[in-house]
Amino acid sequence: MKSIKNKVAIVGIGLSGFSKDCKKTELRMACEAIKDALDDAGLTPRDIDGMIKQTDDSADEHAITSAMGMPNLTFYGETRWAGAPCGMVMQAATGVAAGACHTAVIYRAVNGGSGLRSTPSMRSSGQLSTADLLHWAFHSPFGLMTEQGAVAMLAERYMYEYDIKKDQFGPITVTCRQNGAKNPNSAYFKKPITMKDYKESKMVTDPLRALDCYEKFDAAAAFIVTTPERAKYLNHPPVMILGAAQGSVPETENMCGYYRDDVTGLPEMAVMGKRLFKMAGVKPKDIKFAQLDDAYTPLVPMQLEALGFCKKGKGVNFCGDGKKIKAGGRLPVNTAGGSLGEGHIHGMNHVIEAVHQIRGTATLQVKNAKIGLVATGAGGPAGGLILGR
Amino acid sequence: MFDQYLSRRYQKFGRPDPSAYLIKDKTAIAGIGATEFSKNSGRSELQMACEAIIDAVEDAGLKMEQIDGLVKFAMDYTDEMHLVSALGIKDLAFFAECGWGGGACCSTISHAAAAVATGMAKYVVCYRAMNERSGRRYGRVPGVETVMAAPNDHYGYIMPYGLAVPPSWVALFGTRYMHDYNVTAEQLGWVSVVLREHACMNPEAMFYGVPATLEDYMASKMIVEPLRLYDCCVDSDGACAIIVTTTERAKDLKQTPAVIMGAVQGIAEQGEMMTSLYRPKISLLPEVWYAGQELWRVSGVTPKDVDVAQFYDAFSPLIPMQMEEYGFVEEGEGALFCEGGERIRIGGELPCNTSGGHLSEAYIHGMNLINEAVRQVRGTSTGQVDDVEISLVTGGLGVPTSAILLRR
Amino acid sequence: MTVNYNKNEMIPAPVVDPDSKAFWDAVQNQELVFQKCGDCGRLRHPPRPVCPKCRSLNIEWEPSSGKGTIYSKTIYRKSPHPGMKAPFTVVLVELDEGLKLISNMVDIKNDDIKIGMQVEVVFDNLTDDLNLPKFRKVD
Amino acid sequence: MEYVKGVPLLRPYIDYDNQEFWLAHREEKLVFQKCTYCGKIIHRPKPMCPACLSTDMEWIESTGLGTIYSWTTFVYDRAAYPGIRVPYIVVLVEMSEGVRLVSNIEDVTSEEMYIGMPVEVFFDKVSDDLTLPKFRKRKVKK
Repeated sequence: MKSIKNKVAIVGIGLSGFSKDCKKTELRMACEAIKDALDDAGLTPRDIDGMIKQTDDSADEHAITSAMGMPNLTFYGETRWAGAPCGMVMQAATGVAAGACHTAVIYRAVNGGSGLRSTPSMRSSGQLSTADLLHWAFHSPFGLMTEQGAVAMLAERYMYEYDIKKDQFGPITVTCRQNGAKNPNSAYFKKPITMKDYKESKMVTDPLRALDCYEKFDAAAAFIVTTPERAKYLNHPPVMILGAAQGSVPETENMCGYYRDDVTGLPEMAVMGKRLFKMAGVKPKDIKFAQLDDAYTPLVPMQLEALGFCKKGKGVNFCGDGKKIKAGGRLPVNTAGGSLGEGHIHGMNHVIEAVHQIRGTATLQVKNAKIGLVATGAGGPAGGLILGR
Repeated sequence: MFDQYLSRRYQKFGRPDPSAYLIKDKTAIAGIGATEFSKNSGRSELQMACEAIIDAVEDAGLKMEQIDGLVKFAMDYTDEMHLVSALGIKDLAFFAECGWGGGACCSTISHAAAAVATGMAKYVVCYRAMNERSGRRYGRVPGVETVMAAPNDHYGYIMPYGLAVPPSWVALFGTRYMHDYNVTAEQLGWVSVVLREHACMNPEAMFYGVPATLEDYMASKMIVEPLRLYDCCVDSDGACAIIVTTTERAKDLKQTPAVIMGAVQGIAEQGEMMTSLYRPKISLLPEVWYAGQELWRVSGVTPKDVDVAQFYDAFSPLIPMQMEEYGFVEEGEGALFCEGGERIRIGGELPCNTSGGHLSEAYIHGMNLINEAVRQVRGTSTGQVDDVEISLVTGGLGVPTSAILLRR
Repeated sequence: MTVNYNKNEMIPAPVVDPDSKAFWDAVQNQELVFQKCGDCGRLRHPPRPVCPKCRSLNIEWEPSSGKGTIYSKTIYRKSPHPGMKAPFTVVLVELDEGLKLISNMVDIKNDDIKIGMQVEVVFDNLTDDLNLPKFRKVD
Repeated sequence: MEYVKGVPLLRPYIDYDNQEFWLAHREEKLVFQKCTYCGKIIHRPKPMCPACLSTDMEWIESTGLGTIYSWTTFVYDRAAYPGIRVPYIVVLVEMSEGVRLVSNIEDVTSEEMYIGMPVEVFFDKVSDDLTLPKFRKRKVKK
């Protein structure tokens, strides 16, 4: 079986801080994050010949190659949706493994916090697409217009089916915030919360409280992937891609796959997970830590189920009071804080934390962190990575 | 900064070795599909995409259940998750997007080929569906709200001066190109006339049955100096789909595989969406030269070996400009090569755009050019060139570009 | 009504495309219809141009029973749109045909809406040219 | 050049990277970005110097002198910006600083245009809140 296992390594990472208004353009943030990642790896812009972006990002290949002096790229492309961070790494890795490029950069830069987030570009989705029409026309006339509402709808049914009680999602956000409180780069550094804070947090779209949902920030992140041969000459020991996968199935819609038999299952995450573990040749019990999509708390137990860390309907039990998912627990989750506890940059920081864990440079280092999993895009087209040494 | 390009030194150092290039000979196009091309399709772009994909799946002799990858144009208004639902694709293992309008056509093939070559997917569909004629036409001025958005901030430097439509962006290059190399309007006219001849052989073409002479060309309406109406592509509604798989699998399918020798992309410094006006020289297309160098490097052949070419032809000056950058002729000699039309006709030295191209068949962002290149390899084109061994397609110009080289 | 509209603001209307036109046209005539494959007879919603089972492009439209149960719900505590006053509930209804539909409830308090509740379709005439299919509790 | 009343003016998108360029026009100044570290003069404005990756940039005032590098005339109203009456000429000017700029030229007909024509900048107050640098033919002293 051909595969990209062990053929591509992550060799550089760059992550900005999380700000409510950084007073920089998205292009500048992207350039700075890419420069940080290049410096981290020990490379220059002239070494880059591949680039993968998130479709909705305003900073595009032209702007970045012009601003940073990259003479020519031979492999570049885009991925959309929340699964993008892992999907982008996978797309770049196929390019490297196929010999279409040698060293590729993956980035995102978003002015989410300052509200300066520009409209998506004309060439991507400036106008509603035919398919977007299909998606929104059947929801927005009834007031279902936000991601929060869309996920709340899934969560309500999930609670009904598996007899989950009010506030049982709380320990997830509390754990993420406690992890983030120890991470100096986090927006919530030294700002942990307790279950009491959670219970007092206001309801936004029942059953979701404000603390069940991520906050928006201005932030940027970048990673660099290359071949293991080139990685030998760079600054850090390479973090190998053992598995990379994407998944999408019929009736997947962004955060609202309502038109299938069971809406609580994240089936695209399940098919992605199956492929991911198969490629890496490992089982869920071999995974030492997981960085999961925690844009909304209910997505975490749903992912644990879909990825096979526990049985269907047992995800909330698994999270329990947070013991198992804390650093030092059976499966430490979102050790830098994730979207809820570090800051939201659409899962890019999840990949960066996984790289830190494998390198052994994390602020909350998991012992013997030889192999870890990243999942992005819960409740939509999914992406996943298994990284190791 | 631009010295590497201007001195035409291709930096091979640091590039992956051609032996590591898994796409060559190991991947192939196994199926092609399309809808009709029209001025008004009367249906949604999603339906058009579905129809073209169903057509391609049938052409290859596959079942829809076997499709496990989709590569779309970032610009395409149908997205992969709705196609998956509409077509009942069971488990999509690979999905990606390629940006930059027509520059994406061969990019989609490059990403699909990388995916099948590395085992990430088995059968990947690349598609484009556009109601470009009946819907939003690119030839028109974008709305104020588009100009005011950050990704289009380069518009801010051109739009207030009325430099507002794609033909005018190309016109600035065209003026300089004609000035630098003493190119005449008649020379460009021959490109348009020959492509129309080819369209008249192709019943699917929008200009089938509408021949045009050089006199017609010269008499056609001036759009933006120096571009005439006949220099511009035909706005159209339509969809195309292409299936990429491994050559091994393709051999067991219904059609003769069009084996991929190279599928490359190119994006050069100081580029801008169709207005790369700040480069040291604008009568050249550096990304095309880079793509060409990479294409010849990975495929191991030279321009001399190419039997038939489908050049991206949104506007006629782009064909001679590309011939120069891909190395078919010397710098500044492209237009001379096209003069009289003999060399670019079917039967000529380098038959070009044998289905009529964007100027005369339809404008489906380069995907109809790929379909034609595959037909040339299969030997089923209406403008069939004799004994085609190697067939070239190029992607959009003035934007990050792409190219593929196919063989029998 | 569980949704109170702000009469001075625009009410969010569905955007119609060639694939969904028949659905919304029927709604304006106070009918709830679903797409049915003209060949294999499979029902589907939301409307799409192709049958995902047999890939036929033939489409028929089948009137719905209009009866179903509440499958899930959420309450908006803060309005996402100036045309609608919070709090209001959005429901996911599972119709007897097996298809699901996003909608609102009428003549019921937000807190009284429960998963599993039996409902039937009614048409909420919002403006001269906008009807929306909504649901009412069946006793 | 004649603007058509009632058609919205197309305006630049002003952001943190380019605001100095656009705001200078209000004071009838044409400025370009210069890398403080390596001295490279850049147009369009960028967040980072492409030659040395420095983010320290200063703004220098242009001489306003240049030559025509390329040009095109809009003659067909359906393929032109409806806010300006055809025919109008768009020019690509090569400035004495070595950077290029898109603009309009006034008081010159299409027949008189040629590549290499010397030009100089002037400022056109198109509306109360939009001033654009435009160009005129320049006499060259022998």
